[in-house]
Amino acid sequence: MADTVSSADAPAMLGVKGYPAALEWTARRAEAFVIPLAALVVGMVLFSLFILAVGKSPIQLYETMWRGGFGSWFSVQNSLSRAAPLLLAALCVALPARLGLVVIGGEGAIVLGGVAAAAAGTALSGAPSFIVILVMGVAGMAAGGIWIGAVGALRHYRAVNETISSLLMAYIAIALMNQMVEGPLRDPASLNKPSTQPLADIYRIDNMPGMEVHWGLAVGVVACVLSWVLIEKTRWGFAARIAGGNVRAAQVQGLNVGSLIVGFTGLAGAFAGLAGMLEVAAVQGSANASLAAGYGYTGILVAFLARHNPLAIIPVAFLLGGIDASGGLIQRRMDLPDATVLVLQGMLFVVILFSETFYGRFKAFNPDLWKRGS
Amino acid sequence: MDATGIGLWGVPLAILGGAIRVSTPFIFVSLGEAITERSGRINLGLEGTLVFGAMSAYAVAVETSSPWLGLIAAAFAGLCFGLFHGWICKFPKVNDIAIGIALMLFGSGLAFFFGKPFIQPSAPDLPAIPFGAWSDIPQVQAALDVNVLFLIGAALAVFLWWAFRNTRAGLILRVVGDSSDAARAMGLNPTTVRLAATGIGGALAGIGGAYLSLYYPGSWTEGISSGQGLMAVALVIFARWNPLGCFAAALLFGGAGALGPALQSVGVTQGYYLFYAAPYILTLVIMIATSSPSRSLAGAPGELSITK
Amino acid sequence: MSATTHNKAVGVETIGMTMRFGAFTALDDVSVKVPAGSFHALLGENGAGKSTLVKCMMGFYHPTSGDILVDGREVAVASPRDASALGLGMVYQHFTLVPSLTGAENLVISREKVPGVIDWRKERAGLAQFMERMPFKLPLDVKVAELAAGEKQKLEIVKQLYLGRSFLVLDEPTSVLTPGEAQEVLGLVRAMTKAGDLTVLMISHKFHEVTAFADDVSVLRKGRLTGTGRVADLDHRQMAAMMIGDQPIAALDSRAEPKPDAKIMLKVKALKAPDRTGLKSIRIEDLGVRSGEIVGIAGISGNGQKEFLEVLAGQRPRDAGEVMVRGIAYAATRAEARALNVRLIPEEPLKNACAPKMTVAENISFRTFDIDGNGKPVSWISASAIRSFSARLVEQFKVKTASLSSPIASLSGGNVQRAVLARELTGEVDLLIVSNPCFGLDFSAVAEIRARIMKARNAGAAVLLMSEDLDELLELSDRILVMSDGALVYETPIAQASVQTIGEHMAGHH
Amino acid sequence: ATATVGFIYVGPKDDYGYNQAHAEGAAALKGVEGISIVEEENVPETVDVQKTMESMINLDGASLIFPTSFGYFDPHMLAMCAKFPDVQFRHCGGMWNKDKHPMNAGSFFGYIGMGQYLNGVVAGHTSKSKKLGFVAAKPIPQVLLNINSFLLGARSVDPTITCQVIFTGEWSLAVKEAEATNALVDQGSDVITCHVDSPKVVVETAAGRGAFVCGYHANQSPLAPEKYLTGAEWNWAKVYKMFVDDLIAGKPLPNFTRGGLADGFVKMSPLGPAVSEPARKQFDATLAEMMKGGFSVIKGPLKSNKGVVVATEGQAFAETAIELESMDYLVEGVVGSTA
Ligand SMILES: Nc1ncnc2c1ncn2[C@@H]1O[C@H](COP(=O)(O)OP(=O)(O)OP(=O)(O)O)[C@@H](O)[C@H]1O
Ligand SMILES: Nc1ncnc2c1ncn2[C@@H]1O[C@H](COP(=O)(O)OP(=O)(O)OP(=O)(O)O)[C@@H](O)[C@H]1O
Ligand SMILES: [Mg+2]
Ligand SMILES: [Mg+2]
Repeated sequence: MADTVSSADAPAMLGVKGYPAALEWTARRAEAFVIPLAALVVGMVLFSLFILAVGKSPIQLYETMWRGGFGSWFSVQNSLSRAAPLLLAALCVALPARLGLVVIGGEGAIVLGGVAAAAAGTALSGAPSFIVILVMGVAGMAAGGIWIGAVGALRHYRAVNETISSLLMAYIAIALMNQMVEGPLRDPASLNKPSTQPLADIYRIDNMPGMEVHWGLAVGVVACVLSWVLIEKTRWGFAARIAGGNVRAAQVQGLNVGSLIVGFTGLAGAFAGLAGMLEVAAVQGSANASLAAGYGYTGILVAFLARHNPLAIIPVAFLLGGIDASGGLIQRRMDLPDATVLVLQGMLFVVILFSETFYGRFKAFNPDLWKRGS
Repeated sequence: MDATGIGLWGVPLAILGGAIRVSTPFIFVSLGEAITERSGRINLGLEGTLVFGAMSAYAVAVETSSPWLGLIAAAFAGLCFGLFHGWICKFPKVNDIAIGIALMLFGSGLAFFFGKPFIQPSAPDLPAIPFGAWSDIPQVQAALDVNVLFLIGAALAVFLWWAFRNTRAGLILRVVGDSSDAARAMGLNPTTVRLAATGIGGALAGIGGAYLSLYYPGSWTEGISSGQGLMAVALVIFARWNPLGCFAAALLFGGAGALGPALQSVGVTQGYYLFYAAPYILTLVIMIATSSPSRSLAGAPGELSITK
Repeated sequence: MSATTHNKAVGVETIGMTMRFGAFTALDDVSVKVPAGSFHALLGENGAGKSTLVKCMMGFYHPTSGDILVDGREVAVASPRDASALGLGMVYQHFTLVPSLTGAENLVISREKVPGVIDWRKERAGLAQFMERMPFKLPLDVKVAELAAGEKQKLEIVKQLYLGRSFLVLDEPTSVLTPGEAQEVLGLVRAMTKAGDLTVLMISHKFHEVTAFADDVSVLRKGRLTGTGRVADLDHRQMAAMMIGDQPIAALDSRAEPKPDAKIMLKVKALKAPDRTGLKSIRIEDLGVRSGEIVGIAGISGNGQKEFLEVLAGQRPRDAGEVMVRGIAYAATRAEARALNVRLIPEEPLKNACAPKMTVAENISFRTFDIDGNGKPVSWISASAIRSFSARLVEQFKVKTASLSSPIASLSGGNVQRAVLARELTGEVDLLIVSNPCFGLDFSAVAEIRARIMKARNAGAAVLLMSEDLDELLELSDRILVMSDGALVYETPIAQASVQTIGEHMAGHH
Repeated sequence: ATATVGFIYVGPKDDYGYNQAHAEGAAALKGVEGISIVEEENVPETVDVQKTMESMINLDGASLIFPTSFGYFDPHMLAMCAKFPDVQFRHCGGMWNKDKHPMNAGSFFGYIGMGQYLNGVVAGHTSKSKKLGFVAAKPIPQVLLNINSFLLGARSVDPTITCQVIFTGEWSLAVKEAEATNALVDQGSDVITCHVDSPKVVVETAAGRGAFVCGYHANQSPLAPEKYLTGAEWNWAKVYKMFVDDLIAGKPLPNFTRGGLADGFVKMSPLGPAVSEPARKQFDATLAEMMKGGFSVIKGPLKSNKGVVVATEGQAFAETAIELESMDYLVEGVVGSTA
């Protein structure tokens, strides 16, 4: 039964139920790890059945996967570099989700961010490298931010559903990108792959020291951490959670819901735009059609798997990168088509998402339900 | 103008023909999704269902030489996907949007996996009805070669529009979609109704896929769908959950999609990427023009997570 | 086609009804007997288990143990459908009409036998004929979402009558009706019980209704049956004692003398704003609220009170006019509300003033999370400050919650209300705007909340109180204004207030 | 010791088109002694392809890699060349240049323009409307050269023939390709060819509308036996065998490899039943001339469709001419524009 919470604090070492506070603290947090990990295992078992059914060996499969995605320093770096763009792409979904918005058009912000960054890089060619890189970053973030911020503004000021408008705008953005890259921004020397002017080497972003992964990974991790801090620790994040929990309550509290929505969607888009800029500056060296590589769509999945928690995006993106990385080896070693990885991802994610239903079902994770300790 | 081409008339004709040819998958997927969403669930995974439907229809048609059996297979496969989504989302806390995205991967993955052996063979096409036979202009005849599925889709839209208000099943669907509590108080089981609605939605999406592989463009390749399933789901919101609206939106989308190639064929060649984006731009503009903050999403089913 | 009048009332009895939600026992061995043709009242505090009991009778819940007898025969009621087949029906406490369906669609689809294809011409004719016999008119071709709360409640009851029930449960049926409407509705069913056509089991928090209409009463307390008897033999004090035992009831502070020259805190002038349909508008010519007084606004729900409140809350754009607090134009921004000590509590706080999935502690901190102890804005949220602040308020306002980190949605209605009051009445309050603060609460909770509002007034706050409950307004207000059709149409000081006159203005008969 | 050879495809390796042509070439190596093959399909032109190459090298021990999509070249393959100087990379279609690029990189490509010219010859004889249609992905040099060659082949039959081109903007977009084909037929084109990754849809749609088709990448005649005239096909098996033979023999691999019909890099599909006798004759004669060597598709006097002179009287570009690999115009008679 409900009891009145008393302000008389329990002894500092002990939690509310009289067990060691550390134990209760651990128990409360363990749920968020144990359940998805268990789901991962179940998903892998189910996929084994599929693999058996098509006449291959699951043991060999998982051994190959391990080798391809996680088993060596090379494989880990392979996974990490595939994860890098997903971090920022997922933030483009997770941040608006805190306001209750389902934005699925991050792809648009990524490609426009890339184009804007490339244009800025070309325009400033000759300037000191840190200035150019900085300006490229700002340009990419501005382009992405404006694009997704517009989705938020349309939602708030015109009640246009953000899910559909962001999707439509993603297609429009890709068309714009193609038009720019094959038209006004095209480098005439880019023959069979229309691209913007290549960036000079000094304007390119390097790999991180000691790693074969570019700095975008670090940027993505920092962005995730900052986003987490923003949401959990600052008043803007708190306000956004209120607005996401109940817009009417936020309005009654005098919070400016419009600026929160535009601000958060704008920031989300800016992160996606930054992903585009990194793709240009660290990978492609110019803007071209390869910018529309589907990171925006994979990011949706990452964000939902991470339950829109920016910190959880980091391991989820790594997992996805790992599966992706091992996919190649599976194709090569086991003579299975590329689609095998899609089937695996689909199965794993259905099971992991299904496992949400088990949150709060287990007493072990909820000290409130424990018998009172000594 | 010379004898063989029809010059500028080609543009409106292409829009008409394109609207008829290209819209059918949109019609089926969006009508199916309209049924699902009216029951209070959203199934974003219909893209995967569409692709799997396209593959299974083609495969069965190749094996049996009967496009109709292919169509039935696609509908059945779609039904299974839909029921799976419906079943898994009945558990508390399971997010229907996220499951949809995962099923999109799963459906496409399975389709590509099992579809490999069917890329080479040719399957018999679904028949078309030559409504243009009165004309002796071949272009008109071609534009008015209407596949039966388009006609079924049109009839289905009208039927659903009527059925949502005039049949017991239609009202029950709306009750469940608008308020689970009210439904339960009436002794209805929302889970069962949603399961059925998601299943039917999946079956219709499967049929949409069969149209792609068995009629237009009429072949099975891994790139057969370029996001039609996802877009069709979005069109349901655009159409305000009204079946006639879905039909109109699909026609608009199909017609606008034909604009790009048609304009190039009459010599308007600049900026074709932007013409290709016409369906998206047009839809967005109409959305903005018809939305207003004071009338927020009239017609949205109350239980729908995406518009809550 | 249903035919209301040909049904015969049935009696219903529960035997040893027990209902557990997890570890919590909501009903413990409750046996209640409602004889055919009687009008039975069920009383109890919030959370006593009243709704649970009747939901078990309707097959909405499946009781852990216990039996139901209908006309003395044991029956199995596995779902509301079974109940319906036995002629049992219920008007739920929370509306169960389907908002996006029209009244007619709601009625027809609720019928037990609905044809696969509905012939609307025939149905409409049948409905029109049926409505002839009802004492009030309702628009049946309008979506339920567009109806006012009172109309919805009446439609709920009409629906049950249309379905031809022999036994009808009414769970707090009059909370959104005006006294006149309540009289009408209860009078109608009362007459039907007298005629032997219907048996009624009514849950209510209003003793005067019980006294006026019911034959017998049963009382629940913490899931147990604590008393039962003939209404004629009981007075209000005895019923209250059965409900809550000997706990003290919060007493209203005596009213401090109003100062006629006190500063005008809230001033509304020539205000014009669109209403929710966008077709009509609300117009407030001139309204002033001084500090140390409670101005009550009476009115039938749907006459623009909600819109007026939304304008004051800054949620609804206005076409013209001004709202001033302390003589300063007021747009309800957070900074203004904070500087001017304005607090606003909308009705149904869980829906309108809380984020249901956030914790109790967080919800209590909505107003203060972005300032430090000295009122200075801060950027960083301090979880520990939020916790200790809310722990203090939870204790002070006696909010019952499993823990500070429970989601606020898991609290009972009265405790949500307490939590919101705790949030809004802490600190200095110069202007308090509050709407239907006691909706659905039992009498002891009501007494406590009213006492808090009166305390705020006596401490110098200007209070604008909108309520659909005339008794509440009469008890608390210094002045009463009546809102009808979007405008303030009548004003009276409390000393001269007459229920009769106010009621007539509410109904727009002037 | 066996050497491992890696193949990377941008799309599914059984697409009835570009990727399938390469995969068939790779498959031809499967029996070769001392060689093992690893393949990966659907690899996008992002960091993914770099990691795929690296993974083939690190985990499979590949010593020769064929990245087959144009977009793999710069920067992805070049980055890997620098990182793995001991591994050989031979790219399909890229512009390897001794001054700019490392020696372990290289490129190969086929002069398929002549194939399209032959397509054009047959098309020119077959067309009644004197209007041809071309469904193209993007206005890039390879595609423009094919369009121009197709038209010029047709104009060698009848100089009044025109060719309408429609760009779809993507390498693989089934519905748009079908729509483009329909639009071409609506405008009177009665022979259609294409340059997209997977010609299946174009071939089937055109044949369905009663137009004749010329194939591309691979032999699509089973898709439309009656309407298929001929087609320009790749014969990568020959090229891959050549590289692998050098590899086994321990010889240095060539860095810049090009070849056309005469070299067996490119071949024509067998002529279909609808090809008329005069067409057959001219086709054979032209082919024979090409096999002899010295045949030029692009030769003066020639103007672009914007009226710019692209080849003066007497000027002729051999198929090996480097200028052709940066073509940016459509010749007179092509209806369409490059941007
Ligand atoms: N979703 C839920 N999860 C957990 N507990 C819940 C949930 N919903 C309700 N409860 C429990 O139910 C009680 C509230 O039920 P209800 O709203 O019917 O109360 P009430 O009878 O209206 O009480 P009050 O007198 O405060 O209005 C709370 O004590 C809470 O513990
Ligand atoms: N679905 C539920 N899950 C858990 N507990 C519940 C649930 N419904 C009701 N309860 C519990 O049962 C108790 C009785 O609730 P019930 O709604 O019957 O009260 P009530 O007497 O109708 O109160 P009110 O006067 O507020 O309507 C509540 O205190 C609550 O704790
Ligand atoms: Mg109740
Ligand atoms: Mg209650």
